[in-house]
Amino acid sequence: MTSVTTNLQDGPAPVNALEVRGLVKHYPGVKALDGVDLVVRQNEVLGLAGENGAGKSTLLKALVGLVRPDAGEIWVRGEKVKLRSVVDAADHGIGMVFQEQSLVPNLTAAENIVLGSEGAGVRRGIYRWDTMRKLAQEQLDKIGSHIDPLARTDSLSFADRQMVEIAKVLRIEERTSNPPVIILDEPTSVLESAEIETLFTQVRRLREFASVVFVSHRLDEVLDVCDRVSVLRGGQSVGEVPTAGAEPADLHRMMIGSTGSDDHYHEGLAEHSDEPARPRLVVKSMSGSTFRDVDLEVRAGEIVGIVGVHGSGREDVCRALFGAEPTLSGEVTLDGEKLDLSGTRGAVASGVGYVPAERKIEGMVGPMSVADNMMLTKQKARCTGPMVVPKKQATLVDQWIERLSIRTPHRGTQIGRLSGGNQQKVVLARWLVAGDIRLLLLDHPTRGLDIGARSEVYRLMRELANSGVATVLLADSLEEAIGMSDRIIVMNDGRATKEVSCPSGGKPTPLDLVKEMV
Amino acid sequence: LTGCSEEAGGAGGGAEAGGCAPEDVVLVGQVRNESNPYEAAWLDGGDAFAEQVGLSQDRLTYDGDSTKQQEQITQLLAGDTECLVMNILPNGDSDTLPIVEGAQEAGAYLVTQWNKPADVNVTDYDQWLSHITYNGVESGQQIGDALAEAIGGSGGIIALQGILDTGAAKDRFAGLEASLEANPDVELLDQQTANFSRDEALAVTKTLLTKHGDDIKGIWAANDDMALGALAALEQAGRDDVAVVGIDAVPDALTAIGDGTMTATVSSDGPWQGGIGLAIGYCVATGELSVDDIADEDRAWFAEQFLITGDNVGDFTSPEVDEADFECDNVFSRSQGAIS
Amino acid sequence: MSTPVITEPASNPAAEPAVVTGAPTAAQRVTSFMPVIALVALLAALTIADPDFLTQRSLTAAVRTSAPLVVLAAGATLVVLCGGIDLSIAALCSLSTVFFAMWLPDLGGLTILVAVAAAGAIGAVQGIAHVVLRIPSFVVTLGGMSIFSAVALVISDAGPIRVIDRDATGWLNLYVAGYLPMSFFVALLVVAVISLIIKLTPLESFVRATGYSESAARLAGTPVDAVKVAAFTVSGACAGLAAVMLASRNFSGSPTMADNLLLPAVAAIVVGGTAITGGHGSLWRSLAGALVVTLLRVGLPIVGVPSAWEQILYGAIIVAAVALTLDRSKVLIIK
Amino acid sequence: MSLLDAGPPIALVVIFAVFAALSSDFRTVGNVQNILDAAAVLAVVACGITFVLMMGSIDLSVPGVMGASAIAVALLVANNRNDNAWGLLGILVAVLLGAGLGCVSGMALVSLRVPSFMTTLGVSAVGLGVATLMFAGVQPNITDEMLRGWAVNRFLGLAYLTWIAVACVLVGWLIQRYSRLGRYAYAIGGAEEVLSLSGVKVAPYKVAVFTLAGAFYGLAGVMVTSQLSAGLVQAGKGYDFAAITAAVVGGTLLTGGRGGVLHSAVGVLLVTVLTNGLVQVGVSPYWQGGVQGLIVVAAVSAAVLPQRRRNQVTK
Ligand SMILES: Nc1ncnc2c1ncn2[C@@H]1O[C@H](COP(=O)(O)OP(=O)(O)OP(=O)(O)O)[C@@H](O)[C@H]1O
Ligand SMILES: Nc1ncnc2c1ncn2[C@@H]1O[C@H](COP(=O)(O)OP(=O)(O)OP(=O)(O)O)[C@@H](O)[C@H]1O
Ligand SMILES: [Mg+2]
Ligand SMILES: [Mg+2]
Repeated sequence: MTSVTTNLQDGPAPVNALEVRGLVKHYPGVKALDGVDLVVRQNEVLGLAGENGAGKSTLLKALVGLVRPDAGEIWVRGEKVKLRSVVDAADHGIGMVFQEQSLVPNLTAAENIVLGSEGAGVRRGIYRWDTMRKLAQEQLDKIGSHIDPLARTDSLSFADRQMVEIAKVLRIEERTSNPPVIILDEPTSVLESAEIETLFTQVRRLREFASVVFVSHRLDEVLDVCDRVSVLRGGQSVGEVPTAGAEPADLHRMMIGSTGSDDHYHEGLAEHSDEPARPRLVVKSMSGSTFRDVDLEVRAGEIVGIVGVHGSGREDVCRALFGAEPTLSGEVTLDGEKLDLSGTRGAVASGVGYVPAERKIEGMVGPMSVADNMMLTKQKARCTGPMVVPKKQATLVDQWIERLSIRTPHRGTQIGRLSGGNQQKVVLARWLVAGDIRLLLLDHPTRGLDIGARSEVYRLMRELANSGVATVLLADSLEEAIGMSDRIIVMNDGRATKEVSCPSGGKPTPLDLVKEMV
Repeated sequence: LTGCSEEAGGAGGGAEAGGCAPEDVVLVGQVRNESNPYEAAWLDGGDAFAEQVGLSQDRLTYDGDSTKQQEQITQLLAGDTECLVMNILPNGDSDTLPIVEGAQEAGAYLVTQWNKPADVNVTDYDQWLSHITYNGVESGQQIGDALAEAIGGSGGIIALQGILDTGAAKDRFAGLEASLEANPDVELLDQQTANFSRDEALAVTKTLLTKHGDDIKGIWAANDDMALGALAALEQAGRDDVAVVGIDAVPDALTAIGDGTMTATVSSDGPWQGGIGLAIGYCVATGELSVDDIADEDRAWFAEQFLITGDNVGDFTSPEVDEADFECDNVFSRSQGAIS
Repeated sequence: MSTPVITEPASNPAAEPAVVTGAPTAAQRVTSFMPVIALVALLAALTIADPDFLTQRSLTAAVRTSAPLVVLAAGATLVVLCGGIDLSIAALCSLSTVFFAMWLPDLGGLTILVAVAAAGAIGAVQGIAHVVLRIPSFVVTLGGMSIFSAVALVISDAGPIRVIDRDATGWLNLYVAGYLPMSFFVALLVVAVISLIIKLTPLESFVRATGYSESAARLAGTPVDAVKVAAFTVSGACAGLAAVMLASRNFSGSPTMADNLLLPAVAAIVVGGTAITGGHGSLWRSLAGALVVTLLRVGLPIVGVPSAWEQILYGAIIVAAVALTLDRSKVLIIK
Repeated sequence: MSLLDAGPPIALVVIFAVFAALSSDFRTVGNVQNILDAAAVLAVVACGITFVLMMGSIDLSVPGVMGASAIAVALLVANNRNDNAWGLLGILVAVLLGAGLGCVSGMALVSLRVPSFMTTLGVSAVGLGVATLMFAGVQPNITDEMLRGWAVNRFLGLAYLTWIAVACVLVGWLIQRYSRLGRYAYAIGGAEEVLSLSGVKVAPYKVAVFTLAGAFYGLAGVMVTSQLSAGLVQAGKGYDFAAITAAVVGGTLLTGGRGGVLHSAVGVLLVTVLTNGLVQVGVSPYWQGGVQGLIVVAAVSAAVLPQRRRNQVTK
């Protein structure tokens, strides 16, 4: 990364690959972009950091012609452009991998890669599968991926699909002679650490012939892979820093405009009474279609993390405990009472809450309001008898919006219009409004959350634990699992293979865990 | 709930017939749709009569949809009904009564055709001037007999029924059963419904042809459309040794009888039906005829019908409206007697 | 039971004051009135075509006519809001007219309740088949449609059954305050009661969440299956009530009486602006939609549009009506 | 091949075997020919509707489009109403009329943003109206020998029409597999928004799919006219629900993105075997519809049973 800096100092003033000046975008009630400036140089990886809702995605969408800015200018290689569509942007050499995976699941990888720019793959409307496969293979070769181009996309693993997306976005090279600008919006949020490594290798490879804009809420990653970081706050650029020598805390300070604490996991808040708390959740040799003979015990006030690679079955265990996945055998008790797992209703009635990983599809009802989403589960809290009392609901919802500092114009705003982090907070709040939660099952609860929001979610988890809630956590990263958990269960091929105790002060290292996981 | 009253200011019943000036009479003809020749000809017959008296006919169609028919009638009766004359083809038996009650209440003059529940008496109403139909049992039997004769008095036949819950389908089939009794050597191999439809008859006949093969000597269809469908099926199966009979005398069936591909049908005279209902209503509305003067046997009657075979088909190929049929003292001339 | 106590977050400097309210904007208000606007526009057009159409008697007849369609559409709207479809309503309604006519001699005035309950129970069976067997509602109710038709044909012996005793339903032919037909009043009542129950209870969010995103609703612990079964039950019961109205209007029950009301009922729902994909819409919209459809069915021929042109106009107008009423901001992808 | 794909063919074989065991009339070669002949028109309609269903849309325009093309072709080839004798050209025009009506459905969908449910329902009414206008009260009967011959003449034991249907299924399958139109229709059902994000303008493809479907319905209308030797306004009555049922029974999902022409062909055979078998076995006409409904529900539930998941969405 130093080479780029040297280049800048020595050579003639290079033309920036991309430049944004004073970009403005209003949404009803929100100023998503408020005069953003951004410079992307040739052959550099530029990080883009900012809190949830800071406007990162909006800015990037403007760069690929999906958002029409209200004001401001976009310059590509020294030339002012108006980007009206994705095709327009691609013609200028700008392509993007979106925050939500965007492949057509029922097409082959090859088709997805060439989608919209089939070129020689289609002659007079007729597919030439051989050519198509070759074209796709060329793209996959660029990133050194060995995926079968004719595999159906929905049969690929998450990580492979991400490779397909990158291969797809590299297709813009065929449209322009200039080096492309590749935009990656939170590509790592759904990946495992091993997969993240592969991705970073790709990103570094991309830098050889392209410019990359990289967004992530994991600031250490940003510092690791980027040459420079630009920070957004409230729709405005608040500065940029070279990554060399920078610390996550520095970035975080810029993002929120004040000093954040270093102790993200709030370990200091963990309360440890001397007497062992009573076991709350007891699982005895539970088996399902993807896991077998799982034993698990979670005490009141305890946070138990489950770690494992993709396909270890931990997600299904979590869902099974919520009655969302069938169990074939085993016994599950909560506070000594048998838990009814025939459906989600029984679990909810017993005080079990579940935060699914796929927020957009399973976590929230996009077109409904923040208030409705928050109150979807615990009806008693807003009702008198069978009737909903609007006032009661409003007070309660506003109270939780404030407590979790959920950024929304109003409780009546559609949840789909909030940024990801704020959506997640609403989903979490759903289980808290009634105050009768006993067991929380959190599947990647901080996926896509900014560091501040994450910190708040951690704090929330701590306080819930301190008040006696038992928590099962499928963490976003091993660091998170270690930081938050009191105990960690390692799962392997559908079985719980190891238990690692994890008290504050005596935490294992990620490496200790990885050894057990494979 | 207070303030309920009996009706929303309707015109009230009462049959003080005959108060209308001829030019004030409103003529309405209503059939299922204009997309089949028989009913289109019916409405054309109505137009012909209307022209004869210097008026025009409002043509209504309801797509064979009972509810839509009721809805249209209700709407029609909510307008000016004083000199309204309606010649209606009720979709099914169950649709007749509400139409009759509506007309009675609104004071419109009503003639119905084809469908009427047996236990409803026209004489109980004074706005319901007449009900005209063809004797379905008789026609079913006539073509049954013709079929039996065509296959030489013995052999297997199949029957294609009409829409199962219509009176016409039931009567005609009853006629076939009577005919079978009279021709003990004719065997009914199978009976299926093809819903009076040419397309369905084609498919059903093909299936029955493979099921019974050469045992089938004749096909009895409850209307000509189905008979024509059966003919198409026979042609496709390469069979020309099967006699086919139907009812209605639609032009295509007459052509087929002329060609000798079809054996017999029974006439029902669409243009006449379209005119006669309006004529009866017009005569009463203008005072040329009084309800009280209509004989009881002319309130619900069978119209004249003819068995059409190769011998007499020439007489029926171009049905003409005969203006004389619609003269007020002639309107019941085609009666074959009261419906028993 | 422990109650978590959450302290205020340490720092929250960026919290903006909520400047926007959740209240609908003027544009959204207009969209929600679109069905009524479409209705008025259609009425105006019919009146221009034939000035006699706009009389009190004529309008009274039109709303009276619309009553069974309103009830049918209202019930099926619930199923559509839950993201499903009920194709059996018309056949079930026909079957119920047969039930009603058959049972009336024995049960007297009680028949209305029994017929509605029976139809509701049959609807519930379909709902249960849908949620338990996990077959698409389209298939379940398509099967139901043919099964109910067959049963109706067989038990009625393929013919109409006369309703001799008219006292049991005579009240349906009365008028409220002299002008408002009782049957339409009952239809209004049905729409109002169901709407209110939904509005005032958590059912509203249950139904919408199920319609918009069934998996999210299920994982939030919403009683998705119960809500769906309830929707099918109400849809069935509404078909039963519509059957009572039809039987009282026709003085008989018949195995095919309401069969042709299926497409008009679904058209009424869609014309009202309810999204066929679920979640967005309301019973009030279907009420307006049913009136539009009724006006088209009876109005066009009455004002003198010839049969063939009537169909062409009908096709063009319902498409135009939906173009007007559907709130695109709630339905992202139009399939 | 997943279970969802294997289910319908298995169901077809099972139902066929049951009828064959129950009825000796059913298991004759003649009857199998008859079943294939009887499936021809429905197969062509199903070919068209499959592309629409694959996109996640629905098409109720079949009765209107078939009616209009049936009357049109009857009036264009040699007939008893006028002096036209356009022969193949007349058939082509009728098919184009179908395509035109389909195009109208698609245009209304993408330009007015009205759901296909409504645009196709509207176009069906328009088609029936146009057909009624052309019908004008007098039944057009065709005298064109070629068109009549299609229903009568046989090749390898099957009517020409059946071979036309086989060709349609083949063409449909090729379109689905090898043309951009077919693959995009499939993709639109899978994830429409992704196509837009990839810079594909989906609107023209949607219109094209409805147009293609309309052309198939138009051909089906011509086939009915050939079978009946007459143009009927009601030529397409009932084919809409029958074709959707066949497609769904064959494993095409109404939500789109799954299934295909071959699936639907299996569904068509299944439905036709049922109709034929119930007659052959001698089930009362009163009960036939009901029994058919019951078996369809049973077949679909048997096919989806292995797929059941706890949190599965069924609409
Ligand atoms: N289509 C939209 N309609 C209304 N408001 C929107 C829309 N898209 C984004 N916003 C708002 O604009 C702001 C910026 O959103 P954006 O998605 O750009 O944030 P982000 O920085 O990408 O956040 P995250 O890290 O959570 O992805 C947010 O307040 C969001 O609610
Ligand atoms: N749709 C599917 N079809 C077939 N097998 C599946 C499917 N989804 C998951 N599996 C299998 O089920 C097992 C458990 O998968 P699961 O997603 O629960 O793993 P996980 O450990 O929770 O992953 P992660 O760490 O990403 O949360 C794996 O063997 C996986 O391959
Ligand atoms: Mg974002
Ligand atoms: Mg997983």
